[in-house]
Amino acid sequence: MNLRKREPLIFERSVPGKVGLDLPVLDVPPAADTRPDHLRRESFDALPSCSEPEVIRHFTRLSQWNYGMDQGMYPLGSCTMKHNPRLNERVASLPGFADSHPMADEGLVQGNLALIFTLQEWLKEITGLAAVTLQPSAGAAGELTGVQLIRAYHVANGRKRKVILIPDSAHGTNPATAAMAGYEVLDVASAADGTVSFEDVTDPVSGKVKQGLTSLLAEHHDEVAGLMVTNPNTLGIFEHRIDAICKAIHDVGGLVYMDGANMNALVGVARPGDFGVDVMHMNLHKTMSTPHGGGGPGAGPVACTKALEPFLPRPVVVRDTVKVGEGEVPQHTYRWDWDRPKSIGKVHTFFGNFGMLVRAMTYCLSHGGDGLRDATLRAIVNANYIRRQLLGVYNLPIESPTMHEVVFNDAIQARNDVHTLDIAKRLIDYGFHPPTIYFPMVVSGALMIEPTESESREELDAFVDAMKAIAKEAEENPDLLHQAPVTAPLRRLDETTAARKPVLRWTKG
Amino acid sequence: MNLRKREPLIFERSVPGKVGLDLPVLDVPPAADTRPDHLRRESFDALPSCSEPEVIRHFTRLSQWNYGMDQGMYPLGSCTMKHNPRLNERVASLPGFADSHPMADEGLVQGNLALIFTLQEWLKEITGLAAVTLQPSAGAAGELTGVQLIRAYHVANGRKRKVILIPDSAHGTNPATAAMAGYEVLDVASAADGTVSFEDVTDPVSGKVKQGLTSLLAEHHDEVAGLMVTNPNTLGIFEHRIDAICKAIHDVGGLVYMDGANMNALVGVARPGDFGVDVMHMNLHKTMSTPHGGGGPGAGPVACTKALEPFLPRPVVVRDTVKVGEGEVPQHTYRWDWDRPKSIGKVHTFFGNFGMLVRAMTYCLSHGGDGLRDATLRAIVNANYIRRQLLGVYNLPIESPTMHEVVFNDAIQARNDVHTLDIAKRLIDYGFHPPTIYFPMVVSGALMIEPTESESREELDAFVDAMKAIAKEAEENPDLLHQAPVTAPLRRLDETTAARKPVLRWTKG
Amino acid sequence: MRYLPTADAEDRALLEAIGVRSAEDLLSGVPDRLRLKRPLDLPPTASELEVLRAMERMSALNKRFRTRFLGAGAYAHFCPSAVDAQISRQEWFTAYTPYQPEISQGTLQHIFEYQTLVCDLTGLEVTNASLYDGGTACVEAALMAVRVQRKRTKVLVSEGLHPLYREVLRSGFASHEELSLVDVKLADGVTDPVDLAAKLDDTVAAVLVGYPNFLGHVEDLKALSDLAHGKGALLISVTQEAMAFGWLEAPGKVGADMACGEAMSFGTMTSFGGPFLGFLAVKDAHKREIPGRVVGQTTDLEGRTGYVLTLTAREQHIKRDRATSNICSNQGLIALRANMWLQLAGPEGFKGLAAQNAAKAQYLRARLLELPDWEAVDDAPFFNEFPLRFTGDMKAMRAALMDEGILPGLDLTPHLPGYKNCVLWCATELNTRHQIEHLIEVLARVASVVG
Amino acid sequence: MRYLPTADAEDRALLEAIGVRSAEDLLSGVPDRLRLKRPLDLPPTASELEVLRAMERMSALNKRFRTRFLGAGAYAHFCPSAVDAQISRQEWFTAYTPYQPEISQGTLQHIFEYQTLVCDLTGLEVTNASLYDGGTACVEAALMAVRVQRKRTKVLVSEGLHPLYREVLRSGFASHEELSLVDVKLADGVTDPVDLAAKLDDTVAAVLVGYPNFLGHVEDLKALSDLAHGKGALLISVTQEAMAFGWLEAPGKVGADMACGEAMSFGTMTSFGGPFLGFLAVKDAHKREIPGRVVGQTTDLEGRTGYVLTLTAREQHIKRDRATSNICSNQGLIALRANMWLQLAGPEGFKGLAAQNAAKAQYLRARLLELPDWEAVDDAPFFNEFPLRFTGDMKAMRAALMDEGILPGLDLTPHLPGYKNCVLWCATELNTRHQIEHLIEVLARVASVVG
Ligand SMILES: Cc1ncc(COP(=O)(O)O)c(C=O)c1O
Ligand SMILES: Cc1ncc(COP(=O)(O)O)c(C=O)c1O
Repeated sequence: MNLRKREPLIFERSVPGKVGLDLPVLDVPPAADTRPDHLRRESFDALPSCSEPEVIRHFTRLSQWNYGMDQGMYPLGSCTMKHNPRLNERVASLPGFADSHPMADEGLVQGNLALIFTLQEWLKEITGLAAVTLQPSAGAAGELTGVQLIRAYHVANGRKRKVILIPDSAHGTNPATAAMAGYEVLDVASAADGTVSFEDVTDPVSGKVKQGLTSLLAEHHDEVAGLMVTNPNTLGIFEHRIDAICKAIHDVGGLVYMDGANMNALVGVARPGDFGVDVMHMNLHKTMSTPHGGGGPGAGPVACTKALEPFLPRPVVVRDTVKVGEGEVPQHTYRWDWDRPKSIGKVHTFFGNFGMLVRAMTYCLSHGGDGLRDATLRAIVNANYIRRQLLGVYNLPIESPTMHEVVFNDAIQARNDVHTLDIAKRLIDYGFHPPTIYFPMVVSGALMIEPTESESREELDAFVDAMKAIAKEAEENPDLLHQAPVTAPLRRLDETTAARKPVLRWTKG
Repeated sequence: MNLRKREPLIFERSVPGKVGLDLPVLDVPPAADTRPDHLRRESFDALPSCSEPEVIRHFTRLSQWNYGMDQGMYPLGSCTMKHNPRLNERVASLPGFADSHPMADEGLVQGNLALIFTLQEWLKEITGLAAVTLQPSAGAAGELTGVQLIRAYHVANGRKRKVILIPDSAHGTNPATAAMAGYEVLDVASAADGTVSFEDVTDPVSGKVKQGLTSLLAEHHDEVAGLMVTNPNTLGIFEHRIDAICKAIHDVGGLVYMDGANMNALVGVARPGDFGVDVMHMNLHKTMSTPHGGGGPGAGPVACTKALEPFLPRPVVVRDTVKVGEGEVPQHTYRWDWDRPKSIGKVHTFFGNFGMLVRAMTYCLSHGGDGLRDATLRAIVNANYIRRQLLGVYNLPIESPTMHEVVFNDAIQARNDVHTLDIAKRLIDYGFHPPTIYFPMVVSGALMIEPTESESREELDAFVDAMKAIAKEAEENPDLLHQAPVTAPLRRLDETTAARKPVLRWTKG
Repeated sequence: MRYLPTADAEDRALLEAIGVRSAEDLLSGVPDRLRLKRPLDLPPTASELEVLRAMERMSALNKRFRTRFLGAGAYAHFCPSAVDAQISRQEWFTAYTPYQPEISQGTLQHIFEYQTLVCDLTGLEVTNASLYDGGTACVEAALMAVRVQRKRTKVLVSEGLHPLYREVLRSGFASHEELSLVDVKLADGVTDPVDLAAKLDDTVAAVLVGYPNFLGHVEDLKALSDLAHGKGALLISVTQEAMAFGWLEAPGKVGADMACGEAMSFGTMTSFGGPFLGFLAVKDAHKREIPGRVVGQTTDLEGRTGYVLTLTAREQHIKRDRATSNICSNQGLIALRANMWLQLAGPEGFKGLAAQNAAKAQYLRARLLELPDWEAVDDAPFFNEFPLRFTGDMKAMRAALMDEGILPGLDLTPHLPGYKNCVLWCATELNTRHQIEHLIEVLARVASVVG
Repeated sequence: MRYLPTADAEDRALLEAIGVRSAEDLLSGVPDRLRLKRPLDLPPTASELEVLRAMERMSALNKRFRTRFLGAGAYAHFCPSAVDAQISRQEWFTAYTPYQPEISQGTLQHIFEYQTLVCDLTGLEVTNASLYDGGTACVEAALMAVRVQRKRTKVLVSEGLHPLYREVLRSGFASHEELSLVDVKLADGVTDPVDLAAKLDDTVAAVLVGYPNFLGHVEDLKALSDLAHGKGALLISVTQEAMAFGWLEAPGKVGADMACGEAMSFGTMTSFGGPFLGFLAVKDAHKREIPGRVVGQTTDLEGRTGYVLTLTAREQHIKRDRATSNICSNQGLIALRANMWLQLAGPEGFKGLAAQNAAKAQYLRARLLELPDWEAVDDAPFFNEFPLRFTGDMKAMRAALMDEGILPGLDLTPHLPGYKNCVLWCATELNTRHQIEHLIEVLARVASVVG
C-alpha cells in the first residue's frame, strides 16, 4: 500500500559520496591510463549517488503506481494480456540458458539449438507453414522480415513490384513496415461486416469512394508485391473470405503476408498455411504469453512457405540425426547453417530475443496441443461473454461473429457528451486497466476489449459490472466521467504541452 | 496500483473442478489403499479450487494492502526495521544450502557446519562472550534457552532458586519466559532516568512503593536465580550502571540475562561480555536484518560465559583442524558433538532457523567489522536526529541520552484530546508505517520511534515533516485525527467485538 | 558501505542539526569504562560479488544429491514456482507482525485463510498464526493440555513420535518439576494399546501419538483416543509429514482433541531443518488457552469486513508472566508458503499428490523387498515412509549409494531401539520410477559384491 | 490445465449466458472449409514438475564454464541481486506499454530517468525508450541520418564495427536501392583516416565507427568526426560494450552527432544474445526524426508533475506509412535493468568498475604476451578487449582450455580479414587474477606439449 503522493526523480535524491555498489578489491595492478587525454571520462551530469536501499525504494514506489497482470483483468485489445506463468521466468533464468554466449562454438550450445529447433517445429504445426525463423525481436520486426522475404522472392524471380496492399483496419506497424521495406502502400476498403472488401466502398458521410481489392488489383496487378492482412482482423473478426483473398493476390503474382498478432484466436482451430497465407509473424509476447515488460522485449517469429524458405535470415538451425544402433532412440546434434546464399541476411545481431523463446517453449510444453486449443476456445468464450453482457449498454458498431476480442464504441454515451476517453479513464477508478481505445481507426471512438482465456467468470463479471456502472454514470452524472480518474495518484495529464514543449530528460538546474 | 476496495476470501472464489496444479503422470502402479476405512481422507470443507492465475492475483492484491521496508521508513520501535538486502535472500536460496537435509550425515553438510561455526565466532566477538548456540528460533526462544541455562546451572550447583527479577520496562516476553521456565517473577522499579533503580521508588500519583534492586536482593537474595535486563533498555537508554547491577546479582549468586533485542545499538561500541552479562540472546531478525516475513521466521542465538557453556543445547558444532603440511593453510573439518551430558537438550527439532542464519552470515560478511560499527553509529545518529527535530513538538518524558530509538508520548496533544493511537493512525495517511505505540508501559501513551541506520536524511525529514504536520492538525483539527486513517482501504477496525465474539476461520454458510 | 546512506555532506548536516561534532559524541550514555576500546576483530566490508563468491564456496561444501530417499521429519516435495515468486514480494517478506491492521490487511487476511485451512486439514476449530516447528509445537500442545486439564500433571508420549520431538519435549518439561513425561512403547511399529492402557490414569493430562508416526506408520487414532478419553485424558495427534493430510482423515474427526506438528511439506525446502512451520489446532472450547498470535474477522468504522490480531489477552505483551506462552515472532512467511501451496493444490491436487506419495513409497518398498538383503520389520499401513531391515554391510551400502548421487533413507540404528540395522525409506512425488530402478540396481550391485 | 479458469460448472454458465451450447458454436465466423479438422500433432498438457525437468535437461545440453574470456558483443558483468528482484515485480514485468499514463506512472518515470542517463552517458540530448539491440540500432541510426541529411544517399561503415552489426545494416539497407553502404578500411586496428577521407564526399550522409570498436580498440572520435564534418557528413558512434562509457568520454562531447549501440552490459545476462538493449541518442535538433517511443514530462489537471509518451506524431500508430520507424514493442524491461544498474553503480561505482575492466584486460594481455606463442597484432589503446595472434595449433589450444572449464576469446579467423589466427580476448571485473593465472598455466602446458 503506497499512500505517498509523489516520488521525486532519483536525480533530486542524489548526494555525492553515497554509494549503492561497493567495488571488489582489485587483485591485479591498476590500469595504466592509455586513453588519449580528450577521450578520458571525467564526470557525469546526471548519474546519481544513492545507497542501495534508496534505489530499491525508488523503484519499488514507482512500481506501485503501475498496474500489472497479476492484479486483475488487463483488457487491452490486440495486446493479449494473458497470465505470465512464473515457471517460464524460472526456466529462462536457468544458468544453462542465461549464461550461454551467442558467439560460443555451436558445440557448446546444443541445448539452445535444440530449443530453437523444437520451438520452430511447434510453430510450424500451429501455423501450418513449412519453415520458421525465430530471429525477429518483435511483431514489427517480424513484419519487416516477412516483407523483406517477399521482396527477395520477387527480386530473385526478376520481378519489379513496388506496391503493398493493406486494409484500412490494419495496425500501424503494417504500413510503417511496408514503407520501411521500400514499398508504396495502398489502402484496401473494409466492407460493412468489417472484413476486407472486394468491391469499392463509398463513405456515406464524405461520399468518398475507397477502392476494394478487386479494383485495386485490376489497376495495379503487376505492381503488387503483396497484401498484408490481419486475421482475425483488428475488429476480432475472422476474414471469412481469406482463401479467396489469397487466391486473388496469388493470381496477380503477389504474396500474402498475415499479421499473426491475433493467432491466439486460431491456435488449434485454423491454420494460415492451410488457407493460403505465404508468410506471417506471431507475437510470442501475446499468443505465447511471454511478459510484455512495460513495453518489451517481445519476440516475432516468422513462418513461411517452402518457396520463401531459401530467403530466411541466417543462420538457420539444422538437426543431424545419428542412429545409435538397432532399435535405439535416435541421437540428435544441431548446427548453424550460415551458408545461405539467398538469405536476406540478419534482422537481429544474434539469434533474436532468445530468453523470450525459452519462455514461449515452456508455455507450449505446459499447455501441450490440447491445452493450446482449450486456451483459444476459452479466449473466444470470454470475449463473447463480454459482448453478450455489454450488448445494448455500449454500441456494437459491427455485429459479425466475435473471435477473441470485441470492439464497442461510445455512440450511446456520446449523446451525453461522454466519450471513449472518459469511459477508459473512469475504469481506472474502478480498479481496472482500460481497454485499447480509438483503435482500430475504422471504428470511431473504438473500445477494443480483449479478455483472454486467463479471466475467470468472476473477474469478467466484475469488469462487466464496472462497465455497466460507468454507462449509468454517463446517464446520470457525465461530468464525473470527464473528471476521471479521481482516485489515481494523478489526474489526466496534459499530453499537448508535453508534445509542444518536449522535456525529454532531467537537467541540472 | 490497486484501486480495488476489497479482495474476497479465496473460499468465496472456489469453483469445484478448477485446478491450480496439474499432477505429473504417475510412473508407478497406483497406490493400494491400505488405510483403515475410518482413516481415509474423503473430502475438505474449505480447501479451495482455483486456477493458478486466480491464486496469484489473490495474494498479489492482498500484498498490495501491506506496507514493506522497500517502500519507506518503518519506525517500529524495538523491532529494528532495517534494509533487507536481496543478496541475503539469494544466498539463502543457493541449492547447496536450501536442499541440504537436517538428518543427513555430518560429512555431507560440511558447508552448513562451517557456516554455523563461523557465525558463532562472529557473534562471540560481537558480544564478548565465550560460547554461542544458534538453535533458538526467535528472541523469545532465545530467552527461554537462556533462562533454562541459568536454571540448569543452579541445579548443577545444588542451588534451589525460584525468583527472576525483571525491570518493569521489560518486553512482555521476559516475564512470560521466566514463568514458562517455572520461575516466579518480581518487578524491579525504574528510576527517573529510565534505568534500573537500586532504590525503592514511590509512585507520585498512587503513592505505591515499588521495590528497587537493593531491597529486592536484600529480601530475596538466596532465592534469586537471576535478573533479565534489556540493554539499551526499551526506552533506548543505556543501563549506565549495568556493571554495578551485574555485580549486585552475582553477589547473591545469581546470574544476569541480557535481552539483546537492542544489540544494534551496541555492536562495535560495547560488549555485554565485557560489562558482566552471563547470558544473552540477539535477534538476528533485528540486528542482522533477516527479514521479518510479516511475523517471522526469526532467529534468536544465545551467547553465554564459559561457566554456562556445558549446558548449551545439543548438538554443538566442533571444528577439527588438520595441518596439511609445512606453511600450508590449515584445513578444517566440522562435526556435531551430541555427547553433552549437562546439556539442557534441544530447543528446536533440528538446528534452528538455518535459512535465517545463512542470511545473517551474509549480512555480517557484507558489512565486515567496520561496516557493523558504522551501522550502529548511523542508527544512533538517526534516532538522535529525530529526537532533536521533534523535541518540543512531542513530549519527551525521559531525557536521558538516546541510543538507537527514542520514546515520545502524547502529553502535549492530549490537551486537545488527541492521543497516541490517533497520531499513529494519521501517520498512515501520510504514507508511513506508525511507530510502536503504548510500549514500553512505563511511559503512558508511548510513541517509540526507531529509524535504524537504513534511513537517509531525506526520508527522516519526510517523517519529521509528517509528525509536525500531525501535531499541527492536533491543534487545529483534532477530529481529523480521531477519524484517521481516511485514505487507507479500511478505516479503524473494531478490535473489541473481534475479541468478544471471535471469528477465527471461514466456515461454509 | 552500500547499505548505509552515509556521505560526508549528509553526515555533517545530521550532526550539525543534532548539535554534536561526531557520532561518538552521542555515546555519552555509555560510560567510558564500559566501551569497547578497539575495532572488532573481524574482516572488513566486502563487495556483493566477493560475498556471493564466498557463500557459494561455502554452500559447495555441502554434498548435493540428484536423488533423495531421506525424510524423517524433513520432506522434499514439489513447490510451484508461483510460491517463491509471491513470497519474494517486499510487501510480504519485509513486513513486521501486523500490529497496525489498517496498513497490514494483506498479512492479516492471509493468516485468517491459513487458519481456516489448518482447521480444515486437522478437523479442529481453532488454530494460530504458526509456531516455530514440529518439536516446539509438541511442547506448546503438551503444556496447553496441562493448563486445560487442571490438576493432571502427567503427559504420555508414544515412542512413535519423532525422537527429536521427544527430546524437545523433555527439554521443555525439564523446568517444571511438577510435571512428568512418560513414554509409551511401540508394538509392530505403532503405539502399543496395552502399554498405553496400563499407563493411563486420572493424573494423565494428555497422550501424544504420531499420525503418521516417525516410522511412517498410520496409527489408529480412533482406538487410541477412545482409550485416552476413557481415562479423561486428551489425545494429541502429532503429524511430522503434513502431506499425509491429503491421504488420512482429519485427526479431529477421529478422536483427536488437539493436532500439532510440522507443515514444512507445503512449499518449504528442507533447508537443513529450518525455517519450518509448527502448527497447533484445538477445539473451540480451549481457544483462550492457545499460545501465539490469532487473527480474527471484524469490521471497520464503515462496516467493511477486515481482520485483526485478536484474543491478545492470552499473550505475553498483555498478560506478561501469566501469558499462555512467551512466543512473539513466529514463522509467518513459511505459513504464507503453506497457505499459497495449499490454495494452488486444491482438493484434487492435494489428494492427488498424496496418493502419488503413497504409490511411490509402496512401489519402492516392493522393489526393495525383492532384493536378498532387505527384510520387512513390521507391516503396519504406511504413507510415504517405511522401515526395512538391512542384513548387509550398512556402511558400505550407504557409501555406494552416495557415490552414485543417491541420498539413502535414515539409518535407524542410533535413533530407535529395536530398529537396529533398519533404514527408514521415504519416497515422494519427486522420486521417479527411474530413480527407484537406479537405486535398486546399485543396491543389487552392492549385494552381489558383498555376498 | 492449471492456467485456465475452466470447470464444467463455470463453462456451462458462460455458454448459457452467451446462448450457445458449446465453445465450438462460437466459431461460426470461421468457415468450415477453413477449419483444422484434427487435433494439433503436439504432446499433451504437462505438469509444472515435468516441464521444469524437461527444460532443465535441455539447458544442461549447453556447456557451462567457470571462467569466461569471451566478449565480442555480449559481456558478462556483475549485476546486483537487487536488480533481478526488482524486475521480477509483476508491476514491472507483466505491464504493457504505458498507453494510459494515469495507471502507468511507474514505467513512465522510469523511462524518463533512463532517457536522462542514456543522454548523460552519450553526451547527447535526446534518446528513446530503447531499440531491439546493437545491430538494429545501427540500422535505425543510419536510416535516420539519411532522413536528416536529405538528398545524401551514401553511408560509410568502418570495418571496425561488429561484423554482425554490419550484416544487419546490409540487410536493413537491402530494400532501399536508392541508398548504399560503403566499408571503410582499418589501419592498425582502428578506422583508417586516409581511406575515410578518400571515401567522404557530399553524397555521404553519415559515417559509423565503433567506440570502442569490435577489436576493443579506442577510436579517436574527435579526429574522425572532424573529417566527417568537413564533408558535411554526420558521425555516428557505435558502442557494443557500454561499460566503456565509464572509461571513455561521452561520444557527443568529442564530435559524435549520434550515438547508438548495445547496453546489455548494464545488468543483463549474455542469454545467447538476447534480449539485449539497443540505444540511440541524438541531438535536440533531430528529435522529431528519432524512431521509437519517447517519454516526456508534463503536468496533470492539478498541476502535479507526471510523465507521458510523447512526440507520437513520429510513430507508426499515428503516421502509419510516414512514420520514422515501424518499431512498436521495444526492450522495455531490459531498459529497466540498465536504469537500476546504473543508479546503483553511480558515478564512483561505474567509473570504478570500468577501471577494473581495463586493469584486468591489460593484465591479461601482459601475461599472455609472456607466453612464446602469443603475439601482439596492433597496439591501439583498448578498453576490456584486445586481439592477439596465436602461432600455435588453434583447435588444440581451444579444446584444452574448454576441458579446463575456460571459455576462450573469439577466434577472429572467420570474422575479420587480416586477423587470421587471432583471438579476441575479453576480461571484465568478473575475471579474477586466479582465473587469469589458471588460463596462463593451461596455455603454457599446451605450448610445451605442442612445441
Ligand atoms: C495487430 C498488431 N500487429 C502488429 C503489432 C506490433 O507488434 P510488436 O509490438 O510486437 O512489434 C501489434 C502489437 O501491438 C498488433 O496488435
Ligand atoms: C525487547 C524485546 N525483547 C524480546 C523480543 C521478542 O523477540 P522475538 O519476537 O524474536 O521472539 C522483542 C521483539 O519484539 C523485543 O523487542
